Amino acid sequence: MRVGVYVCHCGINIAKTVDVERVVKEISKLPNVVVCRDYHYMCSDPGQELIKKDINRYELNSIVIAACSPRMHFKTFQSALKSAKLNPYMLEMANIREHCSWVHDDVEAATQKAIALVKSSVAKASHLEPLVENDSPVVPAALVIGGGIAGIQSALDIANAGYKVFLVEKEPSIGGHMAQFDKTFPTLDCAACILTPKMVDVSRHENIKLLTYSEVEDISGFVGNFHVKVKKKPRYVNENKCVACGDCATECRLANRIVSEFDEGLGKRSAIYVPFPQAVPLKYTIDPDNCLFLTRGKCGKSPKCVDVCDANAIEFDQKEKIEEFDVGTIIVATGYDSFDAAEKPEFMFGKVPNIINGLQYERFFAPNGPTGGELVMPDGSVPKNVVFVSCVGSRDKKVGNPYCSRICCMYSTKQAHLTKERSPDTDVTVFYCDVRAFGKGYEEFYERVQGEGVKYRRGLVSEIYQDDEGKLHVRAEDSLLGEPVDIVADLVVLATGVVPKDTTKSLAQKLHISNSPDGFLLEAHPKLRPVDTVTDGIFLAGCAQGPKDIPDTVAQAGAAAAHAIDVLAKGKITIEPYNAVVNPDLCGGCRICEMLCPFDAHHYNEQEGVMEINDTLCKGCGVCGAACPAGAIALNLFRNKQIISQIEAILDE
Amino acid sequence: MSKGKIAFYWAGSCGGCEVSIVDLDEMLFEVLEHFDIVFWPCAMDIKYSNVEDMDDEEIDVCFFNGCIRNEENQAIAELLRKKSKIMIAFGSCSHLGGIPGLGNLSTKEEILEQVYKKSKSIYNEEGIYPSNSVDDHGNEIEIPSLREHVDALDDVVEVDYYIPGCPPPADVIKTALLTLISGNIPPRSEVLAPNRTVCHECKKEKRDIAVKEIKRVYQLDDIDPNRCLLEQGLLCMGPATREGCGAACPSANMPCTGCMGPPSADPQSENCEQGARMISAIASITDVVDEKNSEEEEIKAALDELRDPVGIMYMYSMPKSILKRRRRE
Amino acid sequence: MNEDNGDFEPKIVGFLCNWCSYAGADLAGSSRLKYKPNVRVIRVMCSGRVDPLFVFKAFEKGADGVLIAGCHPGDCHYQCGNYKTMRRMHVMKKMLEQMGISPERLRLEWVSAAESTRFVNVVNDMTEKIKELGPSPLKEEVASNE
Amino acid sequence: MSMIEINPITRLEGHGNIKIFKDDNGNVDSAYLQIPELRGFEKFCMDRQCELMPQLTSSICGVCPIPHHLASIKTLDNVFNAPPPERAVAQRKLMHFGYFLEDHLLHFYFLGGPDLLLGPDCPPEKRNIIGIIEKYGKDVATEIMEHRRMGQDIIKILGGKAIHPAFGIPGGVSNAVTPKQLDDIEVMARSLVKFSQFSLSLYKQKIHEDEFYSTAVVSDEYSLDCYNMGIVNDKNQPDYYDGDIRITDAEGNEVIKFHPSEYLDHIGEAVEKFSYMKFPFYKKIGWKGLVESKDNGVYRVGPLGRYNATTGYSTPLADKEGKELEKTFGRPCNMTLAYHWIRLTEVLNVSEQLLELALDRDLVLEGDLRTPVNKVVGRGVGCIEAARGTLIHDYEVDQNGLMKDVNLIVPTTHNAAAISLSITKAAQKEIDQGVTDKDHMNRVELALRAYDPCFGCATH
Repeated sequence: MRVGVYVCHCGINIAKTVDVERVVKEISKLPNVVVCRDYHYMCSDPGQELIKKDINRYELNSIVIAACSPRMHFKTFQSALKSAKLNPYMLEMANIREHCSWVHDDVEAATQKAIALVKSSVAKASHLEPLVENDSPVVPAALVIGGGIAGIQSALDIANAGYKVFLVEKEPSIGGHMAQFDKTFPTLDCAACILTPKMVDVSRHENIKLLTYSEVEDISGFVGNFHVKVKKKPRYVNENKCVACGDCATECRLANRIVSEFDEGLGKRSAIYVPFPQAVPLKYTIDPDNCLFLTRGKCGKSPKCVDVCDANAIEFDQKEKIEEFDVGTIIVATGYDSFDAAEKPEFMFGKVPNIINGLQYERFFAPNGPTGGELVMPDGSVPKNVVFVSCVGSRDKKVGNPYCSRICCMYSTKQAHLTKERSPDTDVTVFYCDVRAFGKGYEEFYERVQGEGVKYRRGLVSEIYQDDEGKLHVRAEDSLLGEPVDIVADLVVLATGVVPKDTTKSLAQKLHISNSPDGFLLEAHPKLRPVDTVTDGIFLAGCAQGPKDIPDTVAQAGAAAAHAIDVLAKGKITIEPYNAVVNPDLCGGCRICEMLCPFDAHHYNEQEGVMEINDTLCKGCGVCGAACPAGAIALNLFRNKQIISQIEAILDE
Repeated sequence: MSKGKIAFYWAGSCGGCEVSIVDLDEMLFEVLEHFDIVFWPCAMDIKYSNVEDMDDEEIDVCFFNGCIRNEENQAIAELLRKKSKIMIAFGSCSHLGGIPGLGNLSTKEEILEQVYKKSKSIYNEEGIYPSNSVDDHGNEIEIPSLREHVDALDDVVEVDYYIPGCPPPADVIKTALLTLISGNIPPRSEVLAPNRTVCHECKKEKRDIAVKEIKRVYQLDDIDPNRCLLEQGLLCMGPATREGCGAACPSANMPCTGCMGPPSADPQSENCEQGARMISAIASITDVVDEKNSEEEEIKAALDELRDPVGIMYMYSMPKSILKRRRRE
Repeated sequence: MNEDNGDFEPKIVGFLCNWCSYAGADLAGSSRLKYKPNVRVIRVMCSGRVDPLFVFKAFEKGADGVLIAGCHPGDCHYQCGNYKTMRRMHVMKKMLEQMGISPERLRLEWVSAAESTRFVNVVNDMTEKIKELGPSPLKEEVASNE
Repeated sequence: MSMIEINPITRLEGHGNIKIFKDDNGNVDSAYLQIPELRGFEKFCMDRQCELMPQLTSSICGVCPIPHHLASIKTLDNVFNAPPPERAVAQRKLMHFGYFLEDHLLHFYFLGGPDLLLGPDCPPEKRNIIGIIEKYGKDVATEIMEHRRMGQDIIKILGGKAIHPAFGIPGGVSNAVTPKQLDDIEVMARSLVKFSQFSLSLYKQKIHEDEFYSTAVVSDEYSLDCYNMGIVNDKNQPDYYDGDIRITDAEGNEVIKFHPSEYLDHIGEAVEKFSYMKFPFYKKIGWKGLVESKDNGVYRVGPLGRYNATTGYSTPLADKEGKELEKTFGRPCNMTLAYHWIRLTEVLNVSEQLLELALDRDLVLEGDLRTPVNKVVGRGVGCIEAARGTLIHDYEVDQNGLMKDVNLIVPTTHNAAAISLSITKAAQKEIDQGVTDKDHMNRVELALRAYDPCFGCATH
């Protein structure tokens, strides 16, 4: 083996704690090392040029780069090798930045460790062998999970690019939270007006298969060839027959007696319902938890809905269905939940009707809301003074949410404005920590609303309580005046923050992607790959990845779609040869590996009495290799010999 | 052509390897046509002094069985290496240390103490041990002392070939002898036996290799003679053991104990160590049905009856295992 | 237990799974968290790739400790590699104990891609524990062989 | 004072050497049998899983693995308090008899026998199986090998392989012969009965035509007065698989008969510095060192010990042969070289028993092979007659089925003192006035080969 070793300074990132010259001096002594250099930025063009030149000049056949994490730049350097006509798998990286210079202060210790790490890489490099990449076809279809604005946007973009899209939504209608809003900040255009057309487009688009009231059950396979199982919950209404006349809902024995989720519990609906008038698809659904017939098996003499439905669309015998299909790529756009303010008992949420959260307040203004868009409280009166409490469940370690939800400041501001708009002499006070008006036109909007007489008081609300006449008091510390304040309020709006959907964790497990500490889904790189996940072919859009406002969500949805289209457009994916290989001369056919493989890549050849492994199915985890009692299975790029030589080198002093 | 010279010797061994030579029966005649036996303590009256008198490399092939347990074993190993052209480690003990290699789990002192002081029937008021130079009524008597630990043959002298097994199966010996007689010598330090594992020869049927929990042979009320023993929960070393015996023990419905040693290692996979290989395999398939929900305790329980992993995994290969012997800390 | 562990700097080999723990260690780096330099990392694709052979080899070559770190149960990038590791641990520890090597020298930890601080704590804590244990009994053998 | 050495002792199993010390007149002052090896089974079997003991201990000896395997499994039957079903015992006996025949024949034709069959003056390089082949021709040689092989085959049928088989499970066995296999065994048994008669005739003819032996057998140098031990059935006939242990004195009187589990009350093991072999003795009399005396608890086991500790044989042909033995040597008989004839008589006895068993088809083919075991009782003692004599295993097992204590007393160990004394006596006679030529040296070994010692076993 003729190994070339390149130690990167990474500016001062490595050089300041690792004595690079000494590393080079030590490594040059090793057998197999033909040339060893250091350079300021190996990943830079001149850095890569250096390698290419050496490969030719010294006939190097294996390269070690001591720099940053291979998860960062392995591919970069692979291409450098390629262009020098060297097999891209004759490369090994020593991570002396993330794992060394950045985490240690003591130069001596760091240098020692760096030397050990590079030695280990050289040892492995000396046992590398060329590998060939294989291609596998891509199914020209995408799965989008979640039918909020993010999912809708991604679905439309991909569909418009000419690829089939399966859009899966858990609720009876797409639209998500945005459909609940009245206006959007800062431009104040009507949410419905901009969302509804997109929803309709989705339902009409020939490339989009809409699966509402459905949930992803299981996902197997890999980029280009995911196999998806979707559970379709029964609506008990035949979607093809239902004409959405609504007679069933009016006639239903439980008409207006069931709390409406869409109205955040403020409004009422029937047991058979559409969540909101603009729902897509506009098909009725019977709520199995409340419907008398479904819960008690009996609804009067016969269910009213059945009686009145001329289309005979009611089908109580509908069963849950599993739909299966293949896609090449997946976008996760499952959105968020609103923080449950009940977790902060000092705010009495849920105890007093006049203490509501931001999403509920949205419904006050919505024309299709419980009050038909009027600012009247449950008792019919118009609130004389409204108090907003910001950062409820955000920037709050006590409830485990240290992060900022990014939208509450602005929606409170918007709602403050809408309040003034509806009743100008209502007194509006906003208690805030800091107002975060970072987006385009946000600061301007904030100023405008201040100008409308909304009082912004800086301070944390300590508690909300009811006095003897039952009046609400908001008690806080005004941190600018440095004095306690106690304000009487008819209506208190808690600007509740954004939290991960309760289903995020289980979905992440189904997809084998990670969560970040805040519980949202983890992107592949916070800056450079914000819409990718560590799993090839799976992308993120919207609040599933973290709190966002609508513009950011739509932007990310577009980006995710672009990445997905990129995969689909290629038509094939190159499978990295990180796969396991059976040596048929050693395999005794004990079939132990067979059951270890989660990808069913192993199959037993009865004739020969040996195991065989399918390259495309094998993902290269190496579990079978580690377990093969005959030592007959080797894992490319992580062969026993390679790793053992690393162990020896890393411990050798 | 003149006959070759062949020698058989036993060091720390049981004599089973000698008997396996005798069991060659007719084949023995064929051997005698090609070789004169110049040393075979078990069957012929030739003494060490006769061997010392031989020229270096006078012996063409020396079949050496038994482990290196005491000074004498080592001395004779060195002597025979000097006198032989080809040195063959014959049988588990010389190949891997064998069952006596389990002695590496104790110190020399612990062994002597148990055998001569602690064992139940002992009558040893002076508390004496056999000791390497004793004076018995004025007679100076030398006695070889135990080495600190057991080694395989190639730990003390160079070995040209290995013939595995406890004892080596007749067919394996025959093929090996024929190879040597034929004169087309295989590459040095090769194991003269087939390369795959016992499973390859085992007739038992495999249905679903997942093991619910490890069982001891007496805990299994009846053993299904047609079904893979591992599947039935018995710790059968077959999957990690070289073939060549025709799956002898499994054919008697008893789990393989691994006497043939590990199969040849893949050139890329370095050391193919029986214990490492087998625990990895067995642990990976035990209690894996619904593994996502199995608690730490369940896993422990499922593997619990593997009370003596080291003794089982290295029953014949302790001195050749990576860790070689018990340490103290 | 070793008498004077004052200036004893343990050598610990760390096998980190590429997807969670190695990423977690990378995050510790990019977050500039500081920890003890005693763990030397070898990257594997999955903790399930860690062959007991590697563990024994490491001890044979004089490692004072071996750390295996992988994705949390349920999070394995390959679905269930870490469950295999979990099972192997039980037997490996038993075997080490029988071979007279303190099983605390071998450690399995779950570190997700986000748990940089957890990684730091694991490294520091393990380094401390091994310091208390003192050098591996195989160490001087290795030294004498060289 | 000078020392001559026979190293190694050859044509037997395991390592041994003889050190003979001569005074200044060249007369033998003392002779030592030294076993230079020890593997330490009694230590390293501890903490092992008890069910592996039959296989672990069988590798104490590759010449007699079966008695170890069976003694061990009998011990575990007791450890688990699981008496095996009759059918299982029958399988074990089949294996045991197969072994017994193989081992005795091995000794007569390969190890000890050549001394007799080829005569004491036969040159050393010829004094072995090859010499036998040359002298008696390939046909006889093939006969010999075939019948030895039969023993091995029976073992293999049950245990998968002839040497170190796997077969015993506490409370039973893992495997049984098929009807077809039993037919084969019956055929073998008949042939073995004939062959043992042939071997006996061979022996007698040899002894009578060879004047050295005809005198040596009855000579004092090759005789030893000591106690005898063997397992007996209720008729005090030898039982090779199970029964009480009977000890008789040099005059043939029974001094004690006890259940093997009480062996510790009657047998102790002494330690000497010059050998790894321990020296068992009859406790009631005690250990006086290596001296031939009524007051020394030295005893013999194996064919001669059994012959003296028992009365007659359980099978017709063997009983007839026994009568002839008694006529020639009387009973008790303290003549060491008589071992050979008695050994061949046992071959006949066992061949007949094998045939009886092969014919008892219901017993062998019908019934359970295992008694289910539940809990470990704790301690167990197992005892069996190996070709070379009484074999005792004694285990303590904990609740996890791990070995906590192991004590083994092995046939050749029982004989340790007797063999040493026999050697000294032979040496004193054969090597007086400094005669030390090879044959005379071999005549010293002769004394010990009669015992068919197994030194691998002896020290284990």
